[in-house]
Amino acid sequence: MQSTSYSLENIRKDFPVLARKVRDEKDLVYLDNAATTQKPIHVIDAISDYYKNHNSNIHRAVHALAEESTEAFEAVRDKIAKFLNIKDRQEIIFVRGTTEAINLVSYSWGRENVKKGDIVVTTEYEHHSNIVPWQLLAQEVGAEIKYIDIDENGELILEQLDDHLATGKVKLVAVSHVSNVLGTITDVNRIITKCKDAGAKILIDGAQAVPHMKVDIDSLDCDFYAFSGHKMLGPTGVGILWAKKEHLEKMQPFHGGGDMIREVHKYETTWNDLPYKFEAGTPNIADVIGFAAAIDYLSNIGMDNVRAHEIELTAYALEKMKNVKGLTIYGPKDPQKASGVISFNFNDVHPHDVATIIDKNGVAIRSGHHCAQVLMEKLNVAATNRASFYIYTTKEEVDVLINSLEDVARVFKL
Amino acid sequence: MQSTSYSLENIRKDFPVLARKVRDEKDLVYLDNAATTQKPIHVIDAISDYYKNHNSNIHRAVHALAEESTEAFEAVRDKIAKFLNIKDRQEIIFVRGTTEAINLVSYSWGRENVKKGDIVVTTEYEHHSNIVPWQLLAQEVGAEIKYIDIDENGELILEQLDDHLATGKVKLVAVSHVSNVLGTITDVNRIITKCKDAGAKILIDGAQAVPHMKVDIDSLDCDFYAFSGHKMLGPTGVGILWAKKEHLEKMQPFHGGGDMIREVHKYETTWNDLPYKFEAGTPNIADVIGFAAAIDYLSNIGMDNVRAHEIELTAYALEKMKNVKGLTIYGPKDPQKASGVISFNFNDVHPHDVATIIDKNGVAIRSGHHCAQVLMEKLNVAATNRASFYIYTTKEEVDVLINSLEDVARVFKL
Amino acid sequence: MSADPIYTEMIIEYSRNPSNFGKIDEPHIHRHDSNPLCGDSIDLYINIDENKVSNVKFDGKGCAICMACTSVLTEMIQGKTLDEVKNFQKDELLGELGLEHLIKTSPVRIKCALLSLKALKHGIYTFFVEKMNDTESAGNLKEEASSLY
Amino acid sequence: MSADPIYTEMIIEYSRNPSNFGKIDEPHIHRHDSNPLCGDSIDLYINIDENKVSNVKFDGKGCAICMACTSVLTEMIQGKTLDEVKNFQKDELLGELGLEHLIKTSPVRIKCALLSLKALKHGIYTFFVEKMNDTESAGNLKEEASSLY
Ligand SMILES: Cc1ncc(COP(=O)(O)O)c(C=O)c1O
Ligand SMILES: Cc1ncc(COP(=O)(O)O)c(C=O)c1O
Repeated sequence: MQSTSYSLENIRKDFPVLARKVRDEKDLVYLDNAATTQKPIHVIDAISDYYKNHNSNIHRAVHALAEESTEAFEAVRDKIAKFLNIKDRQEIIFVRGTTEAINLVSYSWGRENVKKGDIVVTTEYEHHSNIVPWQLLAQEVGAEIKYIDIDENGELILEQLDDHLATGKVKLVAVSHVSNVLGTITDVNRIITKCKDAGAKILIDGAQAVPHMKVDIDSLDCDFYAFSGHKMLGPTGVGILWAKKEHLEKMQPFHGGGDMIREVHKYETTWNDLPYKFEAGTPNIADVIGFAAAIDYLSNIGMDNVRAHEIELTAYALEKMKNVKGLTIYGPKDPQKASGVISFNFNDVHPHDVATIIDKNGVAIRSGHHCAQVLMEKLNVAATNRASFYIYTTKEEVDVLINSLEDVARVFKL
Repeated sequence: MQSTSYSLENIRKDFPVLARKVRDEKDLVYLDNAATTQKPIHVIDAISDYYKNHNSNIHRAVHALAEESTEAFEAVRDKIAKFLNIKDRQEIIFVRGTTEAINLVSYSWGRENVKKGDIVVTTEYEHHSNIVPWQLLAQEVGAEIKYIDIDENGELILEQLDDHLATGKVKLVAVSHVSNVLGTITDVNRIITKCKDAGAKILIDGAQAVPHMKVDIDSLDCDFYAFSGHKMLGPTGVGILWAKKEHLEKMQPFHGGGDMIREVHKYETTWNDLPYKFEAGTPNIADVIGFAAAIDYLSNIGMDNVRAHEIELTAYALEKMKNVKGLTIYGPKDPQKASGVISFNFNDVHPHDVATIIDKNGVAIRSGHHCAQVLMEKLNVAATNRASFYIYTTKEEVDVLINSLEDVARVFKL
Repeated sequence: MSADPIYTEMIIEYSRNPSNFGKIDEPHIHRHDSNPLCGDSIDLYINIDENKVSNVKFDGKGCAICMACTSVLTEMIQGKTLDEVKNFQKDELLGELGLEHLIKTSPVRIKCALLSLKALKHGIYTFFVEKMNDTESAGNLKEEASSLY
Repeated sequence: MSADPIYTEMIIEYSRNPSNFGKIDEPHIHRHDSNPLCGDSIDLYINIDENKVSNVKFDGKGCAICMACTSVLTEMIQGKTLDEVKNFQKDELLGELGLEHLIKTSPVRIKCALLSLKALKHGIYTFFVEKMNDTESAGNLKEEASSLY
């Protein structure tokens, strides 16, 4: 089945794990892509090749392997700059993932710029990674957290942001570009304009955006942007913090150690240039290099095609789900307004039980709070089921998911 | 050539990169193992296998791949516990490397326990990773850093520790188990006894110890122990912090985010059990699993054999180097007192120039300050050359290194 | 479809109609616990009279496994002495519902099954230490609770 | 062994006997810079008279490449106008010593070669801004310096 302008069949062949049989020889139907995506052979081979042929520590030594490794590593920074339209490669910092990126900002920028009585605004649909670091900060310095609530369509009520900003105390607005539970695409442009007018800084958690749509950081013009490689075909252990140079220059370092220093003396130390000032210690070299293969892979497909495929699949799934009795769907019902994520509950059956039962058919969805307990509280549920799609997901797989709900109905005698 | 009780020849076959030719078809002579070691095919294959057959996010989902991945990931904790004789697996925290491990302690334990006027003791032969985090802490809270100096043999003058402890103000002694420049093995048992008597806590930077000798954390009985996987055959991006549970329980979390929480509410949050409280966000799952293969590989050889091989090689190299005119060797001359690391300078030739010239013969050594500028200042040099050995290093390779110095002499007309 | 090894009639029945569901006002023991991985969340309430469990209730939200196991747990400890409750083992609980296999087959779902037992052990520990001032009887119940997952 | 593409006679000679090695007391421009990766570390001192470089010295510790390049740099800017110095390009410097190939062949050693040029650009920038209050002439020298590696 070819559902978009690229060949789904060819793509699926690039992902070895999609050939896996699980639970008594069932075909794997992997619909947990918002948690982490699968990896094409290109990424897997890039990592192996690095270890088999080039492996060395980077930046300091002059020998052949060190030069090859350093060059390959630094080239990834340029590739990311191009992929996201970042004008200055020195603004790109390698971290472990979105979580570390946000914590870096919360420690190095937050501790300096957020004071007693100040406000950090976040939203009801944030991932814990974009709530807890601000709670820790607020607790430490005596600041306050304020939320932007969501409406019944799972969209942010932006008037509340106006109210918060009107206090004049907002130092930072931290918001996800795409909700990992509802799929809602945040109107970041409007938020950024509002924040600029009010003099508040803005951090965008792009963990669910960069993998699924074209993101142009230069034209966004926010202050901080964070995302994870493992949610976009890349290896685990690689994430990116992008931040405006004017902030990075003023910020204190986060971790102290090798590579981030210029000169260390017994009692004082000076910092290295950007981006190294924020990259202490041996980085995750092999996986950063593997991540480059993921960016190449997505670039070849084209992010517009990635998005088009997800819209098509989501529309298809939503249409089919309409006919299933007892299904509650959370978030936008318009596929244009959301990425390829559908959260739902099925009658009174707990999502954990749904997931366990359909797992027998090889269907891998996520059930639980999705690291978004504030949102669960808002939706007044303990948990939801979440099916999330990616470039290799087919309509047939969506069918298997929906048919599997019949087994749930049978087991629970619905 | 079989230099120890294991077969060097067989071991070398397990490391694909050792077959590499560099710079005009020269055999690679990799003597930069203190920076990072090469990886056996077992480790490379373990990572590939994970991505090809199991890849999933961990801990939360109930589907087949998530269960397999979670089980494989958590089994590594047990393996590490066994390898280092750690009694409680909850005390093992996965981080990116030694640098992150030390910074975690400096933020989560340090900010709470080190106050104005308190002292943190470190040493003249520390890596920047075990100096800069304490400088940052000291600056923030108004504490002081004190050093244990080294003597002319490159060993710590432990009487100075007594003097520091006698002030009654020492909260922490942070010391490396093995110097990454001199190879000196620190008498950690004596230091720990002294610290216990004085009520000071002790952090050991084991980055250069765990890869090279048997380490028994239970019998050491220090407070914190840190090391990196990539210096012991493992992938980049994996490190371990071990800490006594009594500390971990009392410490505030470091990074906030997914997995480290128990319940998140809008304005307050409770923490997950250990070790998860300190593992926020998606960990470097694939590489943690790859690291297990490294531990298996080292366990099969036996750490006593690893150590014996390094002693033999170091003795051999030191003996040969005696006869080279113009060579200055830093650190212990007794191979029993050091790990397989030799730092040297050659006449008046800058180490960078030495390294560049011998690199033409395929010899990869490190030249520079080795992230130990305080030590460079002490030795009164800008930099040194450092050759560091590992399980696959042969005497023939040591010969190539020493013969290459003749080229340096020729170029510099010595 | 062959008989499901987890979702037996009994478990489905308990999940729909949990035993001892409710709350005790001012109980002698109250313990809240939750599963950080999935969000199951329960409150366990116990009254002790003459060293025996005289009343036990729970409320909260959870999956079928969690609800069934908690129900069975409350049934099994009703009327038991503190000592018996203290020594109550997970195998007894799992056995009652035919879920022993979860220990091996599902590292994730076993946590749903044992959440109430964890809360129980912690609750008894706190009771010994705080209400009875008896750390000796409390023993290593806390560690035992923690080690349940 | 074929002629070494880096370690020419000239470079070895300069490394042993650097030009303009020394210090100027109270110079108009003083810039310290170091290479965080290898520890090369130099101080560049410049005096300006009638808008020209009237005196230039350096001291510090570095490898042969760093010492040779810094020597040649000091020779080349001696007597030049501020404008000429401002526009001085890395190719001129590297060309003088036959090291242009380093840009391609050695991302690490190129930093040794350009450390002095970086210090120079930074120094001139600071001179314009702080001593002459002339941010216009300073232009983007600072960015240029940073981008040298
Ligand atoms: C003694 C010592 N400590 C700390 C480190 C830092 O380790 P990493 O770069 O893996 O964080 C190293 C290695 O570079 C080291 O040799
Ligand atoms: C919106 C959002 N933010 C942050 C994260 C955290 O990313 P990571 O676990 O890679 O740090 C995730 C994914 O788990 C996410 O979906």
